[in-house]
Formats: sequence, C-alpha cells, structure tokens
Amino acid sequence: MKRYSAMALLRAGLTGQRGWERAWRDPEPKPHYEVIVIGGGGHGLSTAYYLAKVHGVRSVAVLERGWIGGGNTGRNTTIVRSNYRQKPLHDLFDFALGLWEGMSDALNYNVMFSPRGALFLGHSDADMTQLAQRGDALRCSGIDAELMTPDAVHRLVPLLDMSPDARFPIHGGLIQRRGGTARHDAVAWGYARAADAQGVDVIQNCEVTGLVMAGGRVTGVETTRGTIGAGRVGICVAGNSGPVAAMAGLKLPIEAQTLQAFVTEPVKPMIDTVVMSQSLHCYISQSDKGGIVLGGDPDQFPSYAQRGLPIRLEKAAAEAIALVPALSRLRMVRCWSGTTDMSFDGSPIISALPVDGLYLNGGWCYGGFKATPGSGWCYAHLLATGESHPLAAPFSFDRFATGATIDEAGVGFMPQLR
Amino acid sequence: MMLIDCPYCGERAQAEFTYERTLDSIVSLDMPVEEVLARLFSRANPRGEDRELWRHTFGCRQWLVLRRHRRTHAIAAVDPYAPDDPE
Amino acid sequence: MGRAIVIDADVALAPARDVTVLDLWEGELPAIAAGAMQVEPRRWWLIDRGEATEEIDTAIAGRGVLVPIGGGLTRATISGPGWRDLLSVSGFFDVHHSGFGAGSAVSTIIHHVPVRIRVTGASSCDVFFATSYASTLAELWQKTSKGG
Amino acid sequence: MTAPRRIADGATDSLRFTFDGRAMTARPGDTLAAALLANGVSLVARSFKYHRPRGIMAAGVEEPNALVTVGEGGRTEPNTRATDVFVYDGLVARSQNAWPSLNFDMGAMNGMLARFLPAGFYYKTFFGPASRWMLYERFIRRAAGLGKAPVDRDPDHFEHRAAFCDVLVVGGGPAGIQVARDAAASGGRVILVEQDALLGGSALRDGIAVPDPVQAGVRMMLRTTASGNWDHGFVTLVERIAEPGQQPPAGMPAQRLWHVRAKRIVLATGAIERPLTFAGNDRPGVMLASAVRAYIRRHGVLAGQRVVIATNNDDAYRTADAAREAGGTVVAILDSRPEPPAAEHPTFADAVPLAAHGGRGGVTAITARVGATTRRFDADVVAMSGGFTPVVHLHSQAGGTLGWREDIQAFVPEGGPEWIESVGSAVGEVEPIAPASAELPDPKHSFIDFQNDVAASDVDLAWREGYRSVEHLKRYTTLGMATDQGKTSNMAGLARLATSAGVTIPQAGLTTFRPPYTPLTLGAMAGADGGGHAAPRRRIALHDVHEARAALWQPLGLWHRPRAYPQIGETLHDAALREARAVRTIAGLTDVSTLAKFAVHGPDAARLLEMVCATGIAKLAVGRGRYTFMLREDGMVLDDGTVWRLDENGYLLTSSTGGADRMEAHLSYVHRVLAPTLRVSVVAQQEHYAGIALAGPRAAAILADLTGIEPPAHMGLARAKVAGVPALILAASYSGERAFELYAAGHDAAPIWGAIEDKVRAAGGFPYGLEALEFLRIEKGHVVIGAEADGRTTPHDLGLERMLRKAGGFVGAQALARPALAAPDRRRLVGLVSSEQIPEGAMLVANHGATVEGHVTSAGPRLLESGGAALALLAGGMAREGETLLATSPTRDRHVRVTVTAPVFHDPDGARYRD
Repeated sequence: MKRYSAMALLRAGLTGQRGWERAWRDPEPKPHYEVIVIGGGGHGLSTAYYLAKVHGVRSVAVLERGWIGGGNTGRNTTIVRSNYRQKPLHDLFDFALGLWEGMSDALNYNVMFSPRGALFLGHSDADMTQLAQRGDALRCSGIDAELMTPDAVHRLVPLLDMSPDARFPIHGGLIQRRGGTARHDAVAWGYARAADAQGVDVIQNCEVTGLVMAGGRVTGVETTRGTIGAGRVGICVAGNSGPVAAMAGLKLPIEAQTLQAFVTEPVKPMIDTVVMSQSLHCYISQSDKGGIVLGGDPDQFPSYAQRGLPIRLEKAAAEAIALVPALSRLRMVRCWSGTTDMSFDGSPIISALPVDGLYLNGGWCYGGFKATPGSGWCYAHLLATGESHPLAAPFSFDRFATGATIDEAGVGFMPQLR
Repeated sequence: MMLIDCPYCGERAQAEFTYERTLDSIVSLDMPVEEVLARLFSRANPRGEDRELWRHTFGCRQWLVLRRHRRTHAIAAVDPYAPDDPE
Repeated sequence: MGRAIVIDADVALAPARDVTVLDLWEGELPAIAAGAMQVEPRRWWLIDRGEATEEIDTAIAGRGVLVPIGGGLTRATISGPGWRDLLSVSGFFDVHHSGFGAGSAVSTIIHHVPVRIRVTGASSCDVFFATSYASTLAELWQKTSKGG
Repeated sequence: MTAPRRIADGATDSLRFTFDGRAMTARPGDTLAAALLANGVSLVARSFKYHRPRGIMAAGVEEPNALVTVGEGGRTEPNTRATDVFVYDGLVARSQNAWPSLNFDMGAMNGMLARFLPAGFYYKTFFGPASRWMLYERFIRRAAGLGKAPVDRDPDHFEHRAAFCDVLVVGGGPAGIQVARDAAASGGRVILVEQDALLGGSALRDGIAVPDPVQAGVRMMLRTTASGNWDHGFVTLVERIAEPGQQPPAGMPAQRLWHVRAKRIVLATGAIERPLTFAGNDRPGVMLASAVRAYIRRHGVLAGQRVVIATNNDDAYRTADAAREAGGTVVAILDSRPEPPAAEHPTFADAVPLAAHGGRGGVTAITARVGATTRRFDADVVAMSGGFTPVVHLHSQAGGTLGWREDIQAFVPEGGPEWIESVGSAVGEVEPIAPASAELPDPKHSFIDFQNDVAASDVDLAWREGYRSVEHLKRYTTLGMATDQGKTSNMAGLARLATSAGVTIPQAGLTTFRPPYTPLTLGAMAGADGGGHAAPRRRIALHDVHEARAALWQPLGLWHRPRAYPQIGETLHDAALREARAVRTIAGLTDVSTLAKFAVHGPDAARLLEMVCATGIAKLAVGRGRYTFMLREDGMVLDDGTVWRLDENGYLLTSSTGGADRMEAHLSYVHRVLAPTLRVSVVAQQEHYAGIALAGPRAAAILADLTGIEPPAHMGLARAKVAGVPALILAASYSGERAFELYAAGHDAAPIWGAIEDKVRAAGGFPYGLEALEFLRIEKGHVVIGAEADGRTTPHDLGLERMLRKAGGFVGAQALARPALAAPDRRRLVGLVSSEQIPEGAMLVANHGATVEGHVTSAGPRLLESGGAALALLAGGMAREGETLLATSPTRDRHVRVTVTAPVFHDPDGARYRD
C-alpha cells in the first residue's frame, strides 16, 4: 500500500497526480475463505480489517451487493458519540469512540473525525434531570460528560433561540466533548483500503443469493458470481438483515424502517457543535463543506423503499428552526433515506445465530455509524474465535427470549415507537 | 406519503394512520409462552409483501389489515381487521 | 388561484358543551337519534340534543351507552366563501371534493390536531376539537383568514 | 434610463436594485441574471473550491455559477441563483465567497495550488491526533461554505396547504399546456405548475406565443416548483409568493408548501442544455446557447457583441440567428459534426472547442480544432450546446426507471408507477446530437461540475484510484453534489467516466435522483410549524384560572401545567415546600385535569378491564375504586392509574397524562383486535372532565362544607354539586393525605376551583402545583410512569407483584415468565433516606469509583422533618435494606451518603386516609 502523506501529495502534485495506485483491488472471488463477511458497509469492512489485523485471519472476503459504503454508511448524519444511558451501550460505543480517535492514523486514511462536541439540549428541568442522570451514569463509567448552563450553551452555539418563551426553551445541556462527526464515505474507503492491504478481498457487485448448508451448518454462500465456500459466515447488512437471515430460515427481532436526513446548501461556519435534543428527534450539525446536516424522526412503518415521508422532513425542519431560527432561509439541497434495522429493544445484535457457522451483526436502529470501529472489532473477535467479545456479550440474539433486553428508550418491542 | 383506501372512510393520507404490527405478531392472551415470545420477537421482515395491522387513528379509529409491498409501497388490499383472518 | 388573496372566512370559537357519544354494541341507531353525526362504524355524536338525549338513552338501554364529552370540546363555526380553503391550510383531507357537501362529516387532522368537520351549509361548517388545542388552531386560522 | 447591454427598443427601466452596493436598473420580468447582464456585469461569483471567477452560464434553475446573496436581515437568502430571482424594486444582492472583494479574491490562491489539491486530497493528508485535524479543519471550514446565513429571525411566515386534483401537470411549456388544456376539457380538476413567472418554457426563448390554460379551466400556479414526487401521487410544491429577500404582501406568507395528491401526474418538465467540456469552459461569458437566446428574446439583453457558437446539434443555430437579429456578430459556429446544416453564419464543420481565453472580466477568445488545424476566434460570449438532457428527476424520485437514448446521449423515462407519465422534451423530444468528443488536451482546466470545481482530471483520478462506481465517483470528487445538484454536470461526468472505463454511459451507471428538484427553504418546509409553532401547546381547561394566580408553568409533553404558585420573593423550591407542607398539615388543591380518563361501559366492561389491567377488577364493588396498573405485552409496566366502578356495568379508568394517547390505542387494540366480540364501549374523557384534587387533613371537612354530603370513604365515590356545578367525587389520594378528586365538565369547572380555593385559603392552605405534588408522592412512595416505571421495569421490580392477578389472562402475563426478569440482581424499587437532599438521577455506588448498582429515580425533601428522601432502583432491591450507599452525581459534583429503606416514608399504614 502506497502510504498517504502530505509529502506524497506534494510529490504527486508535481507529477500530475499520476502516481496513485488503486485504493483497493478488484479481486475475483476465490473458491473458499476462512471467513466471509456479507455486506461491504463500514461495519463489514472494519470487521474484515480487524480479522486480519488483530486476529491474523487473512483469508477473508467482504461480499458487497453494490458498491462499498452504499448502504447506511453513506446515509446517516455522521455523528459520533458514546453518551448512552445504559451501561452495555455506553461501554460498547465508548470503546468505538476510542478507535475513532486513532482511526485516521491507523488506516492511513483521513476519515476527518472531528471531536467538535456532541451537545444534548434540555428544554425543561425534567430534561435537565434526565441529562444529569445520563451524565452521571457515563461519568461513573469513566466516560466524559459535562452539564452545561444555558449561558454556556449559548456561548457554544450563539444562534440558538435562548428566549424563555421559545417553543423548546433551552434550560442547559449535556455535552460530550469527545463526540463529533466524521466523513462517512471515508470510513468505508479507509477500511477497505487498509483491509485490502492486509490481504482481504473486497468484492463489489457480488450479491449473496443463498447460503450453502451441509449437516445443519453453513459452509458457504451462493452469489451472483458463483458459490464461495467459507468456514464462518458473518451477516453484516444492517437494513437487510431480515432477507439475508431468511436464507437460513431465520426470523429476527428486527423490522426495516426508513430514516431520512437532509442537508442545506453550504454556508459559512454558523454551528460548530453537534446539536441534539433530549426531548426531540432533531440533529443539527454543519459539515466541513458548510451544509447544515439535519435529521429527524424515523418513518415509523416498515419499508425498504429508501424513500421517506415528506412530513417527517418537514417536522425536522420545523424543530430545527425552533431551536435555531436563523435556519429559516437556508435551503434543503438534498435528502436521503436509509433503511434502518430496527431491533426490538433499540440495541444491536452481535451474536452467533441458531445455525452453526452463521453470525449476525445488525439491528443497529438509527445509531450504527458511530459504532463502526467497535462493531467491527467485536464482530471480528466473534468470527475469529467463535466467542463473544466481552463488550458484545450482552448483545446476544437470545436476549429477547430471556428478557435481558437493553432498552435505552424504554419503549419496548415496537420499533415504530422508538 | 401513501394513500390508504380505508374501507370505512375512503382514500386518505397516510398522515391519518398509524402502523401497529404485522398480522403474524398478534398475540392472544391464551397462547403458550413460547408462541408469545416467538410472535412478539421475530419478524419475517420481507423485502416484499407482508400483511400489516394499521389503525386509522385520526379518522374512524378502526383497525385495518393492509397487504402492502415494502419496497414499492404498493397496497394490494385494505380490509377491516377480522380476528379469524388466516395469517 | 389568486396569489395575493388572504382567505375570506370568519371563524368563531365557542365551547361545544352539549356533545354526547352514542356507542352501540348491538342493534341499529334508534329513529329518535337520526341525524346524529356518525364518527365511527358503531359510534355517533349527539350534538345539541338537549332534553332529547335522555329519550335516546332510554331507547338504547342495554345495547349501548351515552357518554358526555362536550366538556372538553370546542366548536369552531367557520363561515364565508373561503371556508374550504381555510381548512386546506395544514390539512390532509380533500375539503374541496364535490361529494363533501352539506350534511357530510369527516374526521381528520389539521395542524397536528385531530378534528371532526361537519358541513352545515354551502358556505359554512363546524369543526370540533379538544379545547386544549383551541389556541393552536385559533392562531393558525387568525394568521391565515381575513381576521388576521 | 436603460442598462447598457439592453437591446434598443425605446422602453426604459423602471426598477432599481443594487449589486455589491452598485445601483443599477432593471425592468419588470427581469431575472437578476438578466439585469446583471444588461448592466454589463460579467463577473458575478467565485467558485467553491478554487474561487475561480464565474459569470452567468444559464437562464434557468440549472445555473451552477451565478450564486449571490439576496435580501437583508432575517430575509437574507444566501446562495440564490441569479437566474431564479425576479428583480423587484429595492432588491439588494451581494456577491459571496470572495474576500476582500469579488474582483480581488484571496481565495483564488487555491486555484494556483490546484495541482496539489486534486479530488479527495484531504483523505491523504492532515494525519496526527484529532486535535491536529481540527486545527486544519478550522481553516478548511472557513474557506468552504458559500454565502453567509442570516443571523436575525425570519420576519415572515410560511404556510402548508393541501390540494387535490385529477391531473397535475408539471411544467408550463408548450407540451405541458397542451396536456393541461386537454385534461381540463375532459372534465376534472387540473393543476398546472410552472416554476417560472411566465408560462411558455422553451417557447419563451423562441418568441413563440402559447395558448391560455386558465381559460380552458386549468388551475394555474406560477412561480411554483414541484420539488418532490413521493408515494401514490403525492407531490410537494413550493409556491413563491415573495421573491427571495422581498417582503410579502400584507398578511401573506413568503412561501407556501403545497401537499398535492394527484390521481395522474404528467411531467412536462422539459430538458436542460448541457455544457461542453473544454479548457476554460467556466470563464464568465461562456454560456449555454439556449440561455444566450433566452436573454435576447425574453429580456432584450445581448450578453456580448462577438458571439462564437460551439455545438453538436441544430438547436444552437437558432441562437446564432437570434444574436444576429439582436445586432450581434456571429463570429463562428463551431459544429463538431462533419456535416453541419446550412446556415447564414460562418460555420465550421468538425470543429471542437479546445480552450476559452480571457481573464476575470470574461472570455476574450476561443481556440478550437477545426478539422486538422487549430484556430483562434475572438469572442466576448461563447454559446455552447452539448445537447439536451431531459429533466427526469420527478419521474425517478417516485421510483420510475430510466432508459438510455443513444441519439440524444441521455436517459429518458421508461417504466414506473402507472399514474406518472412524461411528455415533450422530458421524454427526449429534443435535437439529436453527435456523439461526444473525447479529445481534451487540458483536463485540469476543463470543468465538469462548475460550482464544485470538479475538472475532467478529477474524474480521471477517481477512476485510477478505484472509485469506479458512479456513486463513488460522485462522493470522491463531489461531482453533482453542489447546490445545482448536478443538473448541468451529471451527464458530462458520466461521459468522462465512461471514456475512462471504456464502456458506454448506461454501463457506467447513473446516480439516483432525490428530492428536492431545486433547493427549498427550511421555512417553507416547516410551514406554519416554524418558530414557536413547532408543536401545539395544549392548554388545560383552567389555564386562565392558574394564569391569574401567577402560576409557574411546567411543560409535560404538549401540555403545560402549573408547577407552583410562588408568592412575591419566593423561589420555586420554597413555594413548593410551603404548598406541600400545607397539604400535610391543613389542605391544598391542585389541578389534575390532564389525567387520562376512560369511560368503560357495557355488559363486558369488566372483562375488557381484566384483559388490560394486571390487577383484580371483577370483585370491585359498585361505588368503589382501586389502584391498578397495566403491562405491555413484554411484561413491562405500561401505565398505572385507578379504576372505579360507577354502576353495575360502568367503570371509569384513569391513567397517566403522558400515556393518554398510548392508553387509548391500547384499550382499542385489546378490544377491537384481541376481543372484538365484547359488548363494551370505551370513551376517552380526558378533556371532558377538568379535575381538581383537594387534599389534606381538613379536606373532608371542606368537602362536606361545600357539598353538604358525607364525604366518601377512601377509595369511595360520590356525586354532588359544588358551587352549583355537578361533580363526580373520587376519594383517591396521591399525596398521602385524605383527598378527593372532583371531576366536572371542563367548560364549567372554574367555579368549583374558586369555591374550593376560598375554603382552603380560609383554612390556611394553598393551591399547589406539580412540584409540591412530586414532593408529596415521593414521601408517600407512589411510583411514577417515566421515573420508577421507566419502560424497563416489571411489576416485581416495583414491588407490585402481590397485586398481580394469579390467574393471568391479562396483557403481559405470558412474557413475565422470562427468566431474566426474575434475576436476583435486577434493579428493584427501594427507598433512600439521608440527612441532606439526595440528587435526583444520581448513581448509587458503594464508594467513589465502585461499580454502579442503581440510580435515584425521584428525590425530594422530607416535608415535616429534616433531610431528604428518594426512590431508587437498586440491584437486589429490598434485600439491601439498611445498607449505606453513596448517591453520586459527578456532573453536579454532589455526593450524598444514603441509607436503603422501604420505599415509603410517610404514613406507611395509610392511617391518614381514615377520617
């Protein structure tokens, strides 16, 4: 792998940018791999990278139906944070956050992880108590969290509507300063390039159409490019987990729903921090290019259309204007829809399945992007050793039957209420 | 924003309706525990048609069964919920 | 459509008070309840029936029930040629449909508020909604109609 | 007065506007772009990345270059396309993304470094710790962005409207008008929308009159853009009532967002001309040929005197004719085809533009390959035409598929939903073109995406590095990601990619089209929900009563409820203490109107309630009530409340405020889905009844005094008149004192409040709000939905297991059998006491740094003694009674030693409920 650096860039500038090689190869599928990862999103690619890098498993293929990073990796609001209330969640996400912090160097690919702070606003004293409780849980786990006064919030985001009669008055906030944003596409590309350099085959335009079973065990996959044998097969296709698991005759505690987000035309810097809310489904951040990236409620019904409800976008716009009135005249330039893997407790599943040799990493709801490196790390551990990584052990497939669910929102098994 | 042809009210905007669950995840109070857990916590989740229970919450408030395609959003049928519906 | 015409409709809000739900779990609507506003397949609203409500109660005894709800309802009386346009603001129902004439009634949602609309004449209607939302809808309509 | 580039016609300009402070004139109907061209302004903007000088390229919404900031204060709209704003008197426009000025822009330094800043350069450098990247990033962020957002609040309002039609025609060109007139003639509701201020579409640039659709019965909406085509014929339209920056007429919104439901949608959206790719094709003065013609014919503006046409199709010849008619000189027509049509202009066959020359002021000459030779032509405007791309966005947004047309080198609508069809140039009825030329001697300066400065060399680099899917190309180079959404760049980018790949364009693929067609303001999206109206504010029936008593308000979901009634100089906490102590010692009254209430009647009413409630119902006597709770199907506590038997077959069920809608749906689900044969009626009466709770040792005496009846025993009920108003009286207590809830029709309840308040105050008590209520219920150990019952707790966790009906048969009973729900280390309800106030939400640990074992769910002061009390969920629950723990809140730096006790601190035996 030709290393990227400022010097390399300068040299290339003098030679017409001719010297760069392909970021990752375009290999033909081999007949057999030790591990096949189905799904070339950030989670699948990072899984493959850590399989090779951490566990020395280099006979790995990532099979991607279309182009890598084309699913939810490229359809989110790029927010990275670990400030969940429930311990299993914040431990997993904070492990991921630690990996984010060194990711650009580790991959030799600038994923533009920018810890500009992830701020949750509180709109009432009750919200502030909830935020304090969350912050206290985090601090007791050694994770950074800081309550902010309204004045401090205002200094950080001067365009917020701080008036007491605002529809969502701002009583303060909880900030995770290590949180922020990253360049979503670069995460897929960076992991693909680094995995490729470790010998992993990243195979695009290769759709898995079936599983090969022998003696009650998965021994390979049928694809649009032929049958490929495998020692272990890991499903990593959040958004499509149901249809892929169905190839093994399994039903999952997951329902696919649409989540939309949108971005405005680029403007000069106006919001430096990621702004969220304790009581609204509203996410506001400004990309490096200058667009204000906004997200809102999921669509609350099952869909694979990657086409959402306009009224959800309209609600998100209304809430964003209520918080930051100066957004009123900015214009949405583009919206996109991801198909989210809504699990029945709101938490992911990183687990063996009841079919030998088959594993699942999915059910990330609308929060998977921020977990990318931690998810890959834990899934690689599972696929390499057959045992759950301690951080992933609570996220087992059977927790719904046993009752050990991890329900951050406390709304139960109906994903549309989340 | 789908158009749902409510058997009681006629064609109405999706904004008046709420999705409840798939028809095969309805759990009666006399089912054995294993069946209850299986129904509550697993879904076929197909990239195609499924039978879903919706409610015309902001209209006639009745419970409806939609046969709906989840990739195209085409609605093949809307019927009043009837408990003896085969799943 | 005119680009510079604010909607020509008058809105008057008042407590609905005399509204009673009539639910039947068996049988047909009694004749003396004819004209009640049907809001669900087995539910009607008796509006301004006064003393007659007691007779209806007797008529449905054993197969249905009357439950008052008017204490929390507001009635907006909207009149003027623009009433249909006014109800298309932040709405989702086809109020201009030719079939939606005097005597028709519909349940829908306007500006996030569940409402029941009853057409009372060529240029008037009643809109019923929970009183807690009255200021929300009043502000919307004031901004939109000529009253604003 | 007439602007200099205006073709002489004797008319004068009547409108004044400014651009970068310079006063200029315009005519009604001018776009800002037309007016700037008329005034001889060629440099209008700077590009995003290299800050290259840019002028006006197009005459429509596809304009990639001429972005300006229009308006002032809260009406400021940055990034406005000069081609998409009509000049009004007083319009103020400013250039953007240039410092210190448009003419001399320091940012242009980036252009000199362009060789080091190719597509995706940022992925290859800026390594080191995240803090170092953030340092670089600060400069990148400052350099990025285009215009500046406004700071002030928007002074205007916006509106959403619904409309329904049989046929919606999008596009008011000749094809759209024809379809709309025909549809109207056959009856039905027909809406025709046109984004421009005039009908005509392509006919406007050819000076052809179009028939009137309105007279044919069509509802016409001008200056209205179909921005999104969603499911089942649902289309969002944006109607501009005021131009960007313009004050709307009195009482009118600035813009309207229309929600249209159409049975049939006809897309007559036309076609957009493609630029040609050659070096310097981005210089001011290099324009689309159709745009040059539109400015002449429609606006009477000739963009330059010496015109060179570069084309691969016949359409641009009409531009040559128009330029000559307007008094310009057609220097040359460069036609890439070997056999161009006959024309009365100097025409060169097999002629391909290679480079446009000039400076910031614009193009001065163009070099072309003509056959085997290279020739240079003087020009102050270059009119280019690479053919026309049908506008298929709306077709594609709704799930329509596309097919490739070789003769026009473009995609056209193919399959899709049956209610959508496209007509006219949108289906490819445009001039055929010669296949694109691959020769490009200077790919670094041959731009494909003008606004984002993506040159042909960037596409080539992406290909070499393996970003070969068209989506990767787009994301790696940012091609098509600018505010024009690739309207002029996508096809050229695909063509270049296909050349690199050695494949055809359809093999190279196509990115998906997503809403909106053109950018729309968040204000329009929000409609009437903008600003303070983002969610309704629900008012309780006695809102004005409390307002008159200077209540502090507390939001709870959409509701606003009184939190306390502070006296002058009193803090919230002190007021709540005073109010709560009065309840403990004398009496108080509070508003409980928002509690959910359901009238449940019928022969099977008890059976329905037994399915919904996990507690016993059947044995409840007429005239009595009891506490109850309901479970979700997964066994977690859903809600709680009280159930009252009003008569043989009639019950009243109350439940929590926040869960009212959820409970309504749940009751309906259980009734209509699980037990549809039950003969029962459930009516939500949440708002029918206003509720007033009267509590305290003197409550019974006050009630007797007010009603003249014997007050019902605890959990009994009565009916009586208070202040002449009939009320239902439920002897329920939330505070831990003898108490009564009085329910009366909301519209009539104010006198009841007044009457009770008089008696309470006379006795020395006060009205109390939610804060005092919270203190009272914590001391009594009542759990609250949302705090102790947080959606993760079972009845066992809350110590309610003894109330569960053993026989089951209620929702949630089956799932309670799951093994993890009986685990000994589950967090269960306990009480905590301390000599000081316990921080609500704090974590429970043995000592600093130890593992978290639980958390404080609610905390308040002891009311009649010192110290604090709290309810908490603690691993192991009451097995831990007597242990000392630390309630620690690092975020508030509060750490309090607490002792685990039973979760009731006041009157555990209920002695105070007895008179």
